[in-house]
Amino acid sequence: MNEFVERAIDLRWPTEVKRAYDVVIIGGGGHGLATAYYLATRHGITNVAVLECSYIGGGNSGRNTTIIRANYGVPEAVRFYQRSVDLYAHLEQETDRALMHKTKGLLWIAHSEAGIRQERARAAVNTACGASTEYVDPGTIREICPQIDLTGNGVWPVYGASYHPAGSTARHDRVVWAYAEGAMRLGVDVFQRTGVTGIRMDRGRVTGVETSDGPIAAGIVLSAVGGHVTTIASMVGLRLPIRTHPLQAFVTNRYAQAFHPIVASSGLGGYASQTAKGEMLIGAEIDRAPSYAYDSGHPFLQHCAFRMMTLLPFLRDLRVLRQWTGVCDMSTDYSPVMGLTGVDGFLVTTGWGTWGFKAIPAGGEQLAALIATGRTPDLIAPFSLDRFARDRTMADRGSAGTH
Amino acid sequence: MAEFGGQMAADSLLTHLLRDAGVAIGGGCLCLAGDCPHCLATVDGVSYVRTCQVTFREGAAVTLHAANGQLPPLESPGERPPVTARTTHCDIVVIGQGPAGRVAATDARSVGAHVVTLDAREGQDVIGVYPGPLVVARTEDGMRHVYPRGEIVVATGASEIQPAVPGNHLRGLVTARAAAELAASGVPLGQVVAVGTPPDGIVCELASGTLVRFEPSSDPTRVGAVVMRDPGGVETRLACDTVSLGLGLTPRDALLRMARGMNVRGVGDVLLPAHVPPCPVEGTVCPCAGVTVADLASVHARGFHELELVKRATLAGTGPCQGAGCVPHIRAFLAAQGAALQPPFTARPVTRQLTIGEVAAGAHHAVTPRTALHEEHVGLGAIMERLGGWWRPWHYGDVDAEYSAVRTGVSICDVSTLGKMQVSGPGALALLEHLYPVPISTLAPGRARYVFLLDERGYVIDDGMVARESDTRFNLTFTSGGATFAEMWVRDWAESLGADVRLMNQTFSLGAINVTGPRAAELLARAGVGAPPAFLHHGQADVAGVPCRIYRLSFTGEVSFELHHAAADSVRLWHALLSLGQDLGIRPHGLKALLKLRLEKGHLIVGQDTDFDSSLRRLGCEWAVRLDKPAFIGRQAVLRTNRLPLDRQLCGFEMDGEQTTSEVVCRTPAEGATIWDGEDLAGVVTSTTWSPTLGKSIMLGWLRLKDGQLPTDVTIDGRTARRVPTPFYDPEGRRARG
Amino acid sequence: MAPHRLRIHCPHCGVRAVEEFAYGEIPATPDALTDADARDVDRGFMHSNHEGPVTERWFHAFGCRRWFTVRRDTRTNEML
Amino acid sequence: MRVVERLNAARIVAIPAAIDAATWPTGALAFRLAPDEVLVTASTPAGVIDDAHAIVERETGFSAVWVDSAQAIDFLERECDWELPRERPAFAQGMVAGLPLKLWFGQDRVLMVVASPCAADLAERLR
Repeated sequence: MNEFVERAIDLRWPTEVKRAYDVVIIGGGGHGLATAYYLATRHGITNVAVLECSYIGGGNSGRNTTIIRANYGVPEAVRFYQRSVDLYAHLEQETDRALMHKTKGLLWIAHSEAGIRQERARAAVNTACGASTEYVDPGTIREICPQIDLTGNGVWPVYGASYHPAGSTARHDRVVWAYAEGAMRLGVDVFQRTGVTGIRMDRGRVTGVETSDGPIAAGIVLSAVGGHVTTIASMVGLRLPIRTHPLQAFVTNRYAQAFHPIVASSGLGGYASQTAKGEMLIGAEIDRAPSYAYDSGHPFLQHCAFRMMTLLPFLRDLRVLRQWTGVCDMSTDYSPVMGLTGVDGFLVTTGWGTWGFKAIPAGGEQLAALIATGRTPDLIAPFSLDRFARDRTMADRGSAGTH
Repeated sequence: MAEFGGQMAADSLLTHLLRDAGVAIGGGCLCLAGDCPHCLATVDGVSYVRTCQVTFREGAAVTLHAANGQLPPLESPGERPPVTARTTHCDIVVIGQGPAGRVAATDARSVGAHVVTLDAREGQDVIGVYPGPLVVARTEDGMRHVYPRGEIVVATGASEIQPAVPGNHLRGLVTARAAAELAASGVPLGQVVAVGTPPDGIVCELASGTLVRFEPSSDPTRVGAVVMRDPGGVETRLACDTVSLGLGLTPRDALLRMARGMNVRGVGDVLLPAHVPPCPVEGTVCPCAGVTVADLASVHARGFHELELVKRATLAGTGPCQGAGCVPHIRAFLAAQGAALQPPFTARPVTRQLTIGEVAAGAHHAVTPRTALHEEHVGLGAIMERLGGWWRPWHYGDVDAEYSAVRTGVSICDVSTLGKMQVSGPGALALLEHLYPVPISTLAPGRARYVFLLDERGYVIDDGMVARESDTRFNLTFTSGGATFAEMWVRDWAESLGADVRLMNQTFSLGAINVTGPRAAELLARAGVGAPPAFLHHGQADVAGVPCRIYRLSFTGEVSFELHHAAADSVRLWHALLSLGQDLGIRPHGLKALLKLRLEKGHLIVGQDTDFDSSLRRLGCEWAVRLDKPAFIGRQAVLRTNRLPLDRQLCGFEMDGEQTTSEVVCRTPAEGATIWDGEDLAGVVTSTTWSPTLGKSIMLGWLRLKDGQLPTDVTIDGRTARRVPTPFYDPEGRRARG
Repeated sequence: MAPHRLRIHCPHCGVRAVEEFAYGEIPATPDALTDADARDVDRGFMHSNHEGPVTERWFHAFGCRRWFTVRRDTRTNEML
Repeated sequence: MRVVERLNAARIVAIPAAIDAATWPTGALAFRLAPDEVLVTASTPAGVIDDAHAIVERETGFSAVWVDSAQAIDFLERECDWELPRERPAFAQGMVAGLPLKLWFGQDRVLMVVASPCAADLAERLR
């Protein structure tokens, strides 16, 4: 008996695959299932299949470090992620499921004059766009997180930080399952162990998918996969502004709750928080070389551990429990790519890089609206694929930072 | 610190505690092999230590985890000696030195291979097999990183299956192997009942039938009896002090699975098929996370059928033993629900635990380089700051005086951090014509030009200077922060184009000191340069006896001479200039003053004022691209994007000082402030400063067009600002030309 | 010899960890794309991002500071 | 702390064949940084290279320290993850202690060469 056993979610798997659906969603992770959930709950569209090649939440949804925040660097992104923060805040209530959502506050540390400028700018644009973030000095940082070594072990001194009180975490698997449950309850079919092997087209329009269980006709096909979107898109001859990179993290064993906020540092290329279970959860930036390999690397563990210890010296004697790797889709301008693709009937939600988890509710809600109405909602219009050809890239590298 | 490793497990801290200290060890079936979570303790401040794997050190502070039922604290550590990491390259690595591992090592050595053996019982805990291939072990002497050229032999054996029945939390339960080891080391076991395969060399009662449960003795924490059931369903209760459990073996194959696809081979028991125990019916399955059979049944009934989903829904297998104890039972449980037997979880590092401090051994921070003048700056009291990837003087204590020295007298600045590259060869001109968006062929030897570097998207990636030395030889500069990328960029294009050129990166080789101010020429004259180059020219000369290439450009807005020289001469040149300029009021200026000076001139800083998608049109620098040039990187993109409507532009802004009752206060918005056009968020300020010369705040910032127009009056930081053309200071550029 | 994974053989300096190198993609706009602007957008922003063996460039930043070309399987990081 | 001293040298970039054919002053060490680049621990006259477009420069941007073999090997075991050359003399370069290092393995000592802006860090890490 432990307090973390899931006690309420009821997943009702379909017994057979229908031959045709209005919408087929490739990828049973957070984004795919949330889109199905909002299609069903907000638009009454339930003739929907979600196809997952492994088990639901088995990709990046189950490998990420569960951080929710809206402190991005460009207005369009701040507004979008703030919508997600708001939806997350009420998701437990809406789904009536315990998602272990906890508001913790997020400190993003500046170690240089350039870092101060960046965090001040972040605070200003966040505030202007409805996401609360303030620039704080070292004294305030110490109050928020007494464990930080403000001298940075004499190497990376802490000059200041942006503080985002809404920064929070939730249990990643439960978010996935709550969306799956809600969608399935209204009639959406979710299939595990069903990989897509091809996409059917007729006169330039997508008409369905080929799967390991045979063909399925579809009015709309949405790729909501993480890591392998290039392969899916190539099935309709579409090239994407995406490169796939490994992203690694590790956790320690469980310790008594004592580390309250989420702490991130671009200068040190890492971040840390304490999970509800008591593990210290530590991550870093993406691996620079594009790759689809899920191997965990030793240099990541060694260097990330070293860097975070300079900021949080108490980490030294904690014991490492496990490290793991996800592969994430990083777009050319470090912002997501959502919506229409120019291929009739084929939509994508990708480019989630290192921040897909926090976008699940808003991404799902907005894509559902697009599918239901045929019109791209204003909130995600800036993230359309055609922005690259229109010279309207959404450069936000500074926010790609660490998570 | 506990002494790790040492001799045999029988001399472990755990057996010591059981035998000599009489410590009431926490419950659960002890394995003595590092597989189970039942002997975990905090030893000298490090928690989650498997006491069965640690040799006893007199005076070690030991707290068994189970003793207080609390999670260990996240506390600040005391001092510890540094941990070293040592690298070995060898032919073969053999992990595990049981019988199979010893044979493998002997065989490999017999054919002359360099073999490294790593054995947990010798205190060499392999934590993972990583890409490389790289085998990492934690040892009593620090970390070991072993790179095999050939095979990795995994001989880690098998672990014993834990009991998953009610009462399996009681004290007095041991695996059959552990029972034998404890008895051999003199731990009194009392009356022993053996379930399954009996232990070697111990007198015990053999229990027959199916294990049902353990029952406590008069001490509710200790086993008093084991209950078995025969095929007819009849239960038998066997009284005992200790239960030995020989429930079968499961391969300890995490390293083997982790190394899948590498040159790896298992030998010995690690290749055993995993024994599938009977489906558990009641009790705790995962002692680490406290997951019961009822929990498994509950989540399974609600659709969690996949092993991974069951793990995630219950957290079984996520504790210190990482599923070693529970996975066989969960697989058996799921198989009994009618599904095929599912493979175990993906094997991930770390397979044996170690501290963050240990795993970090051998890591270093990325270096922040220092110029040859670093000690001079520190000696002058400079506040040093990381900027553009270098340590640079931010200021020397009086920014206003540093600023004034440039505007009214003479000053020097260490600009050694600039990227510098020499390009020579018959193909040099053609290469540079391709790299830069302006004509290079029209640049005569002896001339220099300010240029942007564009990427293929037509976006600015760097800026700097091209100076022509001869028909076939050029010197380029890049920004301090962009120099590394620029070298890669130029080399890549030189190769792609097959250019017949020689490229030398001289960033670290050459020091550079900028001499600037209305009296700069006077200072140079005193240093022996009577006829310095004219504006946008360059030439070779000795300055105070130091051979220099002098570039006449200006970033500060005043007359400027950039003196490039061998790095070894920087200190001599620096002191000579300071000394020669003493009566001219010379003082060096730091970056803070320089950023103010350049902003008055409206010069942008790539990386601060620009972004990923800064085209020259967006920067208001269309003069810096010549589309009549037939080919250069980014040309097609510039043509293409110029046909699209402009959305925003980098603009100059000015704002008056605040008038209080008695004076004008120079309050300036912070960099990063938002720009408002009425109620609309219209942009962000990238650079700001108070201009003492102009008596107002000046800024650069991104401004969105509205209805195709740039607004003129905007609000920044709650105050009115005006969009104005740049430069703010000396727009005709008379001062820089001298 | 074990096949290297994320250990790169620099033809001038020898086998080194991937951390010593910078990655370089070889752009590959499909020939079928003929419109000049479309090709330009593709070259500037799109990636092949192939799952499997790829030919790519690496720059040995910690050694000779030169580019060279290698083959790598992006599914396993095995150097081919 | 060891003193890592600025090296007085010459650096040459030229076509590889011209570097192959060049001879260096007696006693000077020549480190082949790349096929088309060499660092020579001596002042080198320009004429030594048969390439009209060669770049031949006085080079003072590197610093170096001699370390006796036993100490060097101990340091490298801790700070270098790549396989060292076994023959002597030998030149090798790569990441050591997080720094881009150039190593010259003599008979009984090793010369460690680093770009001067990182020399202080090398001295620190050699302790």
